This record gives sequence, C-alpha cells and structure tokens, in this order.
Amino acid sequence: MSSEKPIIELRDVGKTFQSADGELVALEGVNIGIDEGDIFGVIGMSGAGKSTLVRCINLLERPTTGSVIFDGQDLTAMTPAELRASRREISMIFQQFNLLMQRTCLKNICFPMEIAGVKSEDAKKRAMELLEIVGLQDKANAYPAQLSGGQKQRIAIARALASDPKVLMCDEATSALDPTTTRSILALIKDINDRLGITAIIITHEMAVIEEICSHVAILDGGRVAEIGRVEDIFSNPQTEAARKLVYPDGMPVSFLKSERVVRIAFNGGSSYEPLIASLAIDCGVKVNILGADTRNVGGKAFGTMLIGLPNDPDEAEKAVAYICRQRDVTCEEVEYSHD
Amino acid sequence: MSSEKPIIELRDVGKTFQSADGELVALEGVNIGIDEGDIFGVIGMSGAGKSTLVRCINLLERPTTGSVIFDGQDLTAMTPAELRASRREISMIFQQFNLLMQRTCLKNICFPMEIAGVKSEDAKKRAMELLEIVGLQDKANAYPAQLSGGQKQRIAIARALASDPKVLMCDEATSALDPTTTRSILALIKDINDRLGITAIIITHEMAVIEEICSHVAILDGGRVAEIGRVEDIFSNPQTEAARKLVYPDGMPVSFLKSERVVRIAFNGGSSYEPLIASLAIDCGVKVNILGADTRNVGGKAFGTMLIGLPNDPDEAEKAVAYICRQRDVTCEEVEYSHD
Amino acid sequence: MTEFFQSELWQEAVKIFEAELISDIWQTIYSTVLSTLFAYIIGLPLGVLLVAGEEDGVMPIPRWLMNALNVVINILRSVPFLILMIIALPLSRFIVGSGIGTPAMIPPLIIAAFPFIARLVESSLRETDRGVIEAAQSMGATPMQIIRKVMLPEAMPSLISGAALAFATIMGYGAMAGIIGGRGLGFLAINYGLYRKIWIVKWAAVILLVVLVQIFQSAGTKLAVKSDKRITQITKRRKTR
Amino acid sequence: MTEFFQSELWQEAVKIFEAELISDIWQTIYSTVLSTLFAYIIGLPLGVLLVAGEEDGVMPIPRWLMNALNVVINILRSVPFLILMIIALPLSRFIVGSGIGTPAMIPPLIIAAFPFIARLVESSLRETDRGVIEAAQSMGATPMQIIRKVMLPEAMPSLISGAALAFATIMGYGAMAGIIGGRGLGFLAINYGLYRKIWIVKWAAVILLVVLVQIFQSAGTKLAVKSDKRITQITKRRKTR
Amino acid sequence: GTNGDSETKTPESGDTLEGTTIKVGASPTPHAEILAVAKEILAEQGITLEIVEFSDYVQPNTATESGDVIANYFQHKPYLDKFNNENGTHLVSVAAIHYEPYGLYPGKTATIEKLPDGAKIAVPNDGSNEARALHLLEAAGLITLKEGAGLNATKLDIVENPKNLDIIEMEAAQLTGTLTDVDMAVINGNYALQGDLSASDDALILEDTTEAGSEAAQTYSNIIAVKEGNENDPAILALVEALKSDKVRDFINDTYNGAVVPMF
Ligand SMILES: Nc1ncnc2c1ncn2[C@@H]1O[C@H](COP(=O)(O)OP(=O)(O)OP(=O)(O)O)[C@@H](O)[C@H]1O
Ligand SMILES: Nc1ncnc2c1ncn2[C@@H]1O[C@H](COP(=O)(O)OP(=O)(O)OP(=O)(O)O)[C@@H](O)[C@H]1O
Ligand SMILES: [Mg+2]
Ligand SMILES: [Mg+2]
Repeated sequence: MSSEKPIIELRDVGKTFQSADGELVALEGVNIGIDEGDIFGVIGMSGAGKSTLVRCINLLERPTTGSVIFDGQDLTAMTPAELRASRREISMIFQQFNLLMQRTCLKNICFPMEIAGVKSEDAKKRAMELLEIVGLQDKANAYPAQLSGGQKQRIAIARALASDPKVLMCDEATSALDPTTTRSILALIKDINDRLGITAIIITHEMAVIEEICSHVAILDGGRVAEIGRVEDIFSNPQTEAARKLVYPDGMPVSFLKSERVVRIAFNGGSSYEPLIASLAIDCGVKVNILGADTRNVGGKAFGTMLIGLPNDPDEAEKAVAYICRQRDVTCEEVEYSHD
Repeated sequence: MSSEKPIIELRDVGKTFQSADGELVALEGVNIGIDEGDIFGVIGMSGAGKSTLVRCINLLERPTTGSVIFDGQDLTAMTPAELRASRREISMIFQQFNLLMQRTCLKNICFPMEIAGVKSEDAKKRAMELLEIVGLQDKANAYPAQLSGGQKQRIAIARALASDPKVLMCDEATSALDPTTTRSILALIKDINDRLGITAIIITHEMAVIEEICSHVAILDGGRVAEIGRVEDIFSNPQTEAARKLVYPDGMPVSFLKSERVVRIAFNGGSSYEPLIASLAIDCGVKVNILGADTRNVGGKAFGTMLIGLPNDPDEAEKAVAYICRQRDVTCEEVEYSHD
Repeated sequence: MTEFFQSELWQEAVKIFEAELISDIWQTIYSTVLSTLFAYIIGLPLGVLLVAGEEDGVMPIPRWLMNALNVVINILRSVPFLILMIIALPLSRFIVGSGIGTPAMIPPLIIAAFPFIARLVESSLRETDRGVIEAAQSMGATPMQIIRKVMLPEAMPSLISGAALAFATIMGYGAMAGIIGGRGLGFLAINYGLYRKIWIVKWAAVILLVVLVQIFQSAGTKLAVKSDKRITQITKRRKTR
Repeated sequence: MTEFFQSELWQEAVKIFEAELISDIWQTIYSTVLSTLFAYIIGLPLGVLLVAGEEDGVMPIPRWLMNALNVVINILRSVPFLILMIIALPLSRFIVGSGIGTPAMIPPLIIAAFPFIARLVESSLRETDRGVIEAAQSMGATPMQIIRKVMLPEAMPSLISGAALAFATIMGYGAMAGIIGGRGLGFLAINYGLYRKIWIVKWAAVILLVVLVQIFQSAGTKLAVKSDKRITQITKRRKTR
Repeated sequence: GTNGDSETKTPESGDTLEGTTIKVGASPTPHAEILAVAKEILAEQGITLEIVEFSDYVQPNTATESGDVIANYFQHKPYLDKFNNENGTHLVSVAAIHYEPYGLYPGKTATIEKLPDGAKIAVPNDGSNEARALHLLEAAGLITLKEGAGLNATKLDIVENPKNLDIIEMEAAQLTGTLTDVDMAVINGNYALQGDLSASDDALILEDTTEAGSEAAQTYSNIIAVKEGNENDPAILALVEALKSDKVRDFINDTYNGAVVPMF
C-alpha cells in the first residue's frame, strides 16, 4: 500500500450472522486500506462476503468485531449525527438498486440532494444532467416499475453520483448493463476519479472491469482477504487458489508453468493491425506464445493487453523484449512469476 | 432458420406500454422462430425490449399485437387452463429473481414441483440434488433474505430447472455470478441441452456467454429485431450498427475494413503454447494480424477462438490458410465479410 | 384501607365478582374467539377475492360482481352495529337457537366483523410483491395455488397483525352484548359503569379487558415478527442479546 | 302508492326529515371527518413510532417507552367505547366547552380512534421494503427524513386504504352519539329504528350512511390504486379500455 | 327458543315447582336489582330465577314473545300496548310492581323561573320515556305539546315553546352525568338516586307532585309482562307473589329512598 493516509481503513473487521442453522461468519479479520483517489476493486466468488464488506464500510451492517476508519475517524465510535455526516460523503449503488418505487426517476436522483439540503431547483438541474449522462432523459417522469433492469441500474448510478460523494461504492453496478453502457459508465467513473479524485470501491464479477479501471484489488474468499494489492501484480501473478480461480476461471494458462518469463504488453492506441507477434517472429526469428489477449480497436487505434510467454532461451527472450519495447504506442512490462 | 417446425414462434409480436408521458413501444413487429434444442441468445442494449420479449413468450406480458406459437399452438388463443399447462413446460429465470421471501431455499425449489403436483418427498429429493448442483446445499434451510445476490440467483436457477421444462428462459441468469460459477451454470445448461434436448432462451450482456453456448442469436434494437441467425454468422459479420455496437463495444476492429479476408481459428484442445502465429510468420514468412483473441487454457489444453486478418496478397493469404489448417487440434474457417 | 374493604361498595363488588366474573371472562373470550374465527372464515376469502378478482388480478371475476361485493361490504361496514345486531337476531335464533344471551351475539358479531376483516385482508394482500406472483404464474400455477401458496404466505406477517387488530375490534363490539341480554366483560363494564355506578366492578372489568387485548396483541405482534422472513435483523438481534 | 304517501307514517317521516335530516347528515360528516383528522394527527406519529422506534428501526427509542406506548394503545383499544366516551367527557368539556351534543363526541371519538389508527399505520409501514430504507440511511438521511421521505410515501397506497377503513370505523362509533345527546345519521337510525319504529326514517338514515361510506371507500380505493406506482398494470389497462 | 319454553312451561298445575328454572328479562336497574331479591325468595321454594339483563327496551319484549325468556320486567303498560300494537306481539301485563317518578332536576340553572331564553333541557332519548319527560315539562308550564301527542310525543310535537327551550335527547343513564352541561334535566327517579340526587329534596318538580301525578303513578307503573297464555303459569304466579312480598317492599323502600316506589 502507498504511504499516504488511507481514506478508508478496515481494521480487523469481522461480521457474523445469526441464522436458524447457527452462526454464519461472513467476514473475518479483514484488514484493508484504501487511499484517496484509488479505484479499488473487490472480487470474490458468490457468497464470499463482498456485499457484506461494503455494507460494513458505511455501517449499514455493523461489524461484529473491528473498526472502520473513514477520513481518519472511527465510524463505529461515532454518534448517529456524526455517522450521518460521514455517510453523506460515501455513496452506494446497491446490488438490488433500492430505488424509491413511489418516486419518479428524476425525484429518485434528487433524493440524496434533498437529504443534503440542496435547493430544489439546483437539485433538479443536476438530476437532469445526470439523467442525460446515463442516457435516460426521456425517463425523467417514469416510475421505477416502468423501467427495464438496466435502466433501473442506471438511475441508481445517477442517484449515487448526485451528492458529489468522496467515496463511491458500487455493488455490481454494471451487471445488468450491456457492454456499451457498461463501458460508458466505467468511463464516467474513471473520469470523475481523474477530475475530482473521487475514491471508488467496485464489486464486480467481470475481471475486465477490474483490469480496465481499478488501481487496486482485493480478493475475498470465504469472508477473508485472500490477496490484496495493485491490479497488475495480483492479476499477472495470482498467488492463491482463490485468485487464480477468479482471474483464470478455466484454469491457469499452462504456459505459466512452462515459461520462465512472462511479459504483459499493453497497446496504448497504436495501430492494431501492425502484426506485432508475426513481425517479432519474422524480424527477430523469435517464437513467442500468446497466453491470452484482449484487444479491441477504437477508431482505428488498438487498445488492450496481451500476455506473452517468452522463449526459455534467455537470449531469445531478451531479443524479443527489446523488440517489443521499441514499438510505438506499446508499453511492455515483465511480470513476475513465482513457482508456488 | 432451419426447416424443422420451431418450438416457439413469435409472429409479428408488438407490445406497447401506456405511461404518463404517452405510449411506449417496447416491441414492434418481432418475428422469431426458435427450434427445439436451440440455445437461443437474445442481446441488445439496456431497454431494447429483451425482458419484454421473453415475458411475451409465456404471456406474462400479453402482446398488444401478434401471436405466440408454442409447440404448434397459439398461446394467445388458449383458455386459461390450457395456457397454464403450456406454461408448466416453459421455465423462467427472472432478472430480479422473484423468490418467495417466506419460504426457505429448499421450499422455493420445491415450489414449481408442488404446483405440478409432484409428490412431496420426490420434490424434496430433487430439490436437494439441484441445491447441490448450484453449490448451495448448506443453504437449504436459509431464507432468501439471508442470501447474497449470487446465491439468490442460483436458487432461482435451481427453481427454474426443477420442473424439467421443455424451454428454459434466462433473463440475465448469470449477471450476479462470478466467472467460475457462471461457467458452471452455463455448462449445466449446455449439458441439459445436450442430454435432454431442452430449448434455452438466454438474455445476457456478456458476449462471451453467447459465443460459448448459444447456437442462434437475435439482436434487439429499440424493440425491433435488428439481426437474427446463427451465432457464428452474426458475430463474425455483424451487419447492423446495433449488432456491431454490441459485439465490438469499442468499435469495429479496423482490420475488418482493411483486410479482405478474415479467418476464425478455433483451438479445440491442442497445446496453446504452440506459438501458432509466430510459427506462421517464421515457417511461411506471412505476417497475419490478430484482430482479436480469446483463448484460455484448461488442463494444459488450449480452447478459444482467434480472429486473424489475412494479408491482402492472395498467395500469401492462401499459404497462411493452408498452414493453419494443417495444425492439429485447430479448426479454421473463413469468415465472410461484406463491405456495407 | 380496611375501611374500604368493609365498605358497602366493596362488599357488593365482591358479591358480583363471585357471582359473575369468571363466567363473564369466559363469555368474553369465547364469543370473541368464535366470532373472530368465523368472521375470518368468511372475511378472508372475500378479502382475497377483492384483490385476486380485480381485472388484472390472478382470478378476475366479472366487474359487476366485484362492484356488488364492494357495495355489500360497504353496506355492512356502514350500518351501525346496534342496528345490524337487531337485524341479525332472527339469524341468531335460527343458528344458535336463541335471540338472547351471549351465544346470540355471535352471528351479529360475525356479520359486523367479516367485512372489516375482508378490508384488512385486502389491504395486506395488496402488498404482495407483483414479481413473485408473476413467477408463480409463469410456472403455470392455478389461481387457487397462487392465492394459497403465494399471496397468503407472503403476506402472513401483515395478516397476523391484522388479526390482532380484528380481535380487539370484535371484542369492542362485544361490549354491546347487554342490549340483547348477553354478558361479558364489556357488558360488565358498561352495566356497572353506566347504569349502576359501582366503579370497582367497572374498573375490574376494564382491566381484564385490557389484559386480554394486551395478551392477544403482543402474541400477534410476536408472531408477526417471527413469521416475517424478509427482515432477519430483528430476530437476529433479539437472539444475540 | 298514493296511499303510502298519505299514511301517517310517511307524514311523520317527512316531518322528521324536514326538521332534522340535513342537520344530521351534516353532523355525521363533520364529526366523522374532524375526528378522523385529529385521530390521524395523533395516531399517525404513534404508528410511525411503533415501527421506527423498534430496536432496529430507524429511530430507536428506549425499550420501556416502546412497551409503555404499546400498553397505552392496547388499553385504549380495549376499553369499550361507551365507557371511554363517558370517561372522556370532562375532556370534552375542557376542549369544546360542553359535555353534550355532537361536538362533545369528537374528543372521545379521537381517543377511541387514534390507537386504532396507530395500529393500522404500524401495519402499513412494516411493509416498507427494507432495502430503500437502507439506501436512505446510506445517504445519511436523518430518521425524520427517512420517515417523511421514504417510509410514509412508500407505504402511501396502504396508508390510504387504511384511512378509508378508519373513516368507516369512526363513523360507526359515531352512531353512539345519542348517548350523550349528540346527533347524526347513526343516532337517527337507532333512535327511530330501535325505539320508535318509524322504519322510513331508519332506512333513510341507514341508506345515507351507506352512501357516505361508499363514497369514502371508493374514493379511498381509487386513490390508493392511483398512488400505487409499483403496479402500473391496473391504471394502464383501465386507461386502454 | 325451545330452550326457554321447555324449562319454563311448568308441568300440570298442582305439581310442585321444585327444580323449575324461569328466565326473566329485565333492565339492569332497578328491575334486575329488585328481581335479585325475589330470586332469594324463589330459591327457598326450589325455583331458580335466571335474570337476563337487557340494556335496551326492545329486546326484552322480543325475547319474551319468542320464548327466549318467559317474562320481562322493565316497562310500563302504555309502552307495552304501543309495542304490541307496532310489532304485533301478544304480551300482557300480569302485575304492576313499582313506579319511578320522573323529576326535573336543576343543572346550571337553579330554579324554573330563572330559566333563560334558549335554555338547554336534557331528556331521555328512548321512546316513551322522552314522551313522559316532555309531559312533565308541559305540566311545569314550560312547553305545550300538540294535542293528542301521547306516548309518541317527541320534541317535534312541541307546539309552543315560549322560552325557546333547547330539548336535548340522551341516554337516560347518562342524564345525571351531564347536569353540568345543561340547565336542567328530566331524570327518572332511579338514575337520579345513582347520581346522588334526592327526588324529594333536589327535584324542582316531580311527576308525583303534578296534578297528573297520581294518575302517572298508575299509568307508568313498571309491570311484569308475559306472553298471552302464560298469565296463569304457576311459575309466573310464584314470581309475582315473590315480588309482591314484604321483603321486596322493604328492599325497595330502603334502597331507593323514594326514587322507586312500590306499587303493591
Ligand atoms: N411496465 C412498464 N411500463 C412502461 N414502460 C415499460 C414497462 N416495462 C418496460 N417498459 C419499457 O420498455 C422498454 C423495454 O424494457 P425491457 O425491460 O424489455 O428492456 P430490456 O431489454 O430487458 O433492458 P435491460 O437490459 O435493461 O433489462 C424500456 O424502455 C422500458 O422502459
Ligand atoms: N442477513 C443475513 N443473514 C444470514 N446470512 C447472511 C445474511 N446476509 C448475507 N449472509 C451470508 O453471508 C455470506 C456473504 O454474503 P454477501 O452478500 O456478502 O456475498 P457476496 O460476496 O456479495 O456474494 P454475491 O456475489 O453473490 O453477491 C453469504 O454466505 C450469505 O449467505
Ligand atoms: Mg453481493
Ligand atoms: Mg431486462
């Protein structure tokens, strides 16, 4: 973790639910620090405790043990009024949307502003802007019951952004959205993060989302933090079974076990049809192995990443790395791999 | 479409909602035929009418115009009792799960069997099996309120499978699930489809899901069918703007506009670390362009597909194709591309 | 204090208690319980019909029938209980064989209570989540199955707290038993409070009534909370403490 | 027919109508409406408190206070209205300046009705989706904001149909106005139906009562359906036809 | 109503009444209280008297007609006649037991002379009792009733009302409770007693003291009524005998202090 003071810190947080069949430990000994401006991903299998974790952050679920520090203050020790003040700075998008069924979309988005005491006209203006951002201007006066699943989710997103929060928590905020809309929402979050330095905590099942916008990621497994760190580190080199299962649901690329050295190539907008790997083979005579790739073209420019397994021969490998690094609009970094 | 008699046929189906702001056309002139044993994907932007479409199939939403034919009979012209009998053969997984909150998970799964008059012990036994399949045996006696989002979804899936339906309709049935669980659920559906010939209609936002298990796909756009056909055809060669936006949310691979010929290579379990493209370059001296790739390794074997843009020179292109086709465990097919 | 216990009023009160109290408690309980029971037997299906029978309900009934049902319920809700009781007496004679006494109260109580219960049930059932009803419909459930297995169980907490409300209301009506020669705690309270001014008896009767309502109300609330599987928080917390 | 209109009974009925009917209708309406209104002013906050004040509600209040509140409501729910009315007369004298007549009915009616309303409101509010309350909490809404902007609006359809129920019930209590010299349609029905056998007057009064309840009930149902934004089907279909 | 019949229809005359149960309907006070004394007497003869208290004036007659009770004790003869007439019942009086003189009691205003214009006067709201109260007011010279307005008289039958009196009808038992609200109230003797009012000391004018007083006593005596044909039922005869005993007379005189007057 970075040396800055984290904006959110979970200290030894645990949460146990009482149920008919006995106790259920949903979280146990969770220690997480999230720095201001981070986009922090939370992944894990269904039932791993992700929702419980974010619900513990704003104390919707009071942790059974441990404490939650927000902006240097212990939320668990606050008076109700102080807690409310802090909560206004932490927005949340719920897995089940939780829209007010008796309010129109516009009024739903106005809701957090109403609570914060924003003037009615100002709130309305801002809400209309947000409606436009999520592409639902025409639904301003519709009620949630008249919306499709994805539309509800977009209203929930707009509502969460309405109060200009310091922290935005998204519990599967794009699961009901088509890829295009997902991308535009993610771009929006990234943009707000860049411009306003908002901190975001994102629960998702789509690894692509994590790779695309998160700076850090925590992997939950059975209520415990299995791995936590920078996305590049965790994704290129998952240490635990839990992480591997998520990042490579079909099993680890076998080449991880064969190649000594792995390189991640990121295309930063160069022309994708420059046949990099083929050129590499022809120009340097080096055969590299594509372990996985996810590349797309935007307006004639290539974006995305590719994992390359280098030949075992050190010289050939070196040659290949050097060749790749010479390319325009491509960054390459070697990824560590440990045999555990 | 195939020449068999379709099990589900939508004839000129339209659905208009009345709302405060006037009428909203959710579906218009939809003609779709789904053959028995198909796995039929439905994709479209948020609000395109996907949920409305499947809700029209089992008449949860009565189409404003047109008719729905199931197994040769017009559902819209049936008596209530006949409709009920037909509905028992069409299972549905809802976007919002719609579990009975006052019943335990086990009893939720028993519910459709109760309705169909299955004996209580038999129902219970089957329900326990299904719970095991979705990995939630330990939640048999928990109530839905005690489940995580993904767990609820899995119970909904188990419930939909309980009545051994002829047709299974999934409205974003895996959106709340992690990749591993998603894969196992999809494998389950595919398996049932293989073994029992169940017909499935799958709404999803994950193109990978469509590619992985669907045989046919319909693309909805603003309540109309934009494209419909075999997945390979539609995905490799999207004709409409709507389809392109979904399949290539970041924009069309530019190479589609540059290369005359495009080849789809499918890895059927050969060793992935055989560096195919590099070998191609070295062995034949042909530079091909990777337009997109999605390859994974399972137990040391490569699976997945790769789209390759061939060089414009016809001889080189021929050479490349011949080389690729010679490889073991790889199938390659040329994908047509039309300049429209 | 001793003075009080030797006072004529106290002596008289004791005499009344000895002669009547146990019997009056019993009459209150049985008339209220029986009436509530039978009123539910009639009112519950009607309340269900008011929701299920709507145009877009699970078991639509003709519109005129629906309107007629509503009107009948409204009529019975609006006729003052006193009048209703007297109109219903021939029915009492027919059913319980007597137009006087506590048993004769039961048919009028049922007639007065079932429309009230129908409305309570209606209001509870309207809260059922539309989605689960659709789920059941999509499974080919018959209207009766939907009502029995979805609407009623899903609305159970609300139905139970409605029943506690109905019980107290019916007990309240029962206080007017005196008009037709019936008995019970309510009668005792009115008779000795209004007509005879023996306040000890009045208050004793009132206290007993309060205790009865209290018992049923808290049992109702507890049961409602316990039967509510949507909110697991409450039970959870209670248990943990 | 002419015979009937010349009959003594009819003549007498006409006399009574001329002298009292308008005034009695008016007294029924104003006493019921005012009582319902004030009973809501007291009962609504109490009903809210019964839900919000729970241990895990949005505005927890001390347990003993909660229990006390419950007991007070149960007490008022269990005292027979007749007794309650007489006990409350001093209050009437204090508030409306008289222990007799229709105005004097209003304080006892309020006292009898607000606990009933509190329970109705409680039952409606319990149905609010826990999720939306959590959403509001997560936004830092104060308990009052949650109550005013979430719980009450979300439960509006149920609250409205509860109000129609309460209105009819309060009107029913009002029929006992005669005991303290009050008037109204209920009194008319009882007085002329029970004691004087002028059945024309009795039935006229009963019919008017039915009409009043019918008006309020259907207005209530319509409003409840209209205010329900969760189910858009009904209104939709109605409009289409 | 077979229950009441079989129990009360006594065996052939001459048989002992030992073991007979009779049900009698009555108003709570003073009727039920007086019957309670008779009950003790009858018990000595082996007759069980079951007192069924009615807090209304219609049901006891209906119940007697239908056989739910064998006799009732709550009304006076004129009311019975009117009831028979209106309802087609066949009830007859077998004995007059007591009389409750009505009195005009002061509330906010102490004397009749001081009654202001528009003064409020409370009267019972039930059938013949209202009429009786109005006749008392007429006797006091406060109002004039329409000619021939007998037992049906209501405030609508007032033809002259020089002081514009506001007549307020209410529950008889509640009259004493509202004396603070009205200028005066016409109260039946028994309820006056319960309200700690003395007929002899507090009443401004009593039925007894008016010129129609003695006549009123005769007319308005409370009677035992039975269904036609049961007049000579031995059990009824025993009941009447018990009620007309010295013990009952003493009880009435001791308990009611002139608010209830024995008529035997
Ligand atoms: N009950 C309703 N009343 C009015 N409009 C409705 C109603 N239900 C759906 N709609 C509208 O119909 C359109 C299609 O909705 P539908 O739910 O079919 O979309 P969808 O394709 O399933 O979208 P998503 O992917 O977001 O779930 C949307 O614009 C929606 O707002
Ligand atoms: N109210 C509750 N009572 C009992 N158990 C609960 C409750 N809420 C959650 N759980 C359990 O806690 C565990 C973690 O739940 P949580 O909702 O945090 O999972 P999640 O990681 O968000 O899963 P998903 O991806 O499926 O949403 C699950 O096993 C769930 O069954
Ligand atoms: Mg979750
Ligand atoms: Mg949808």
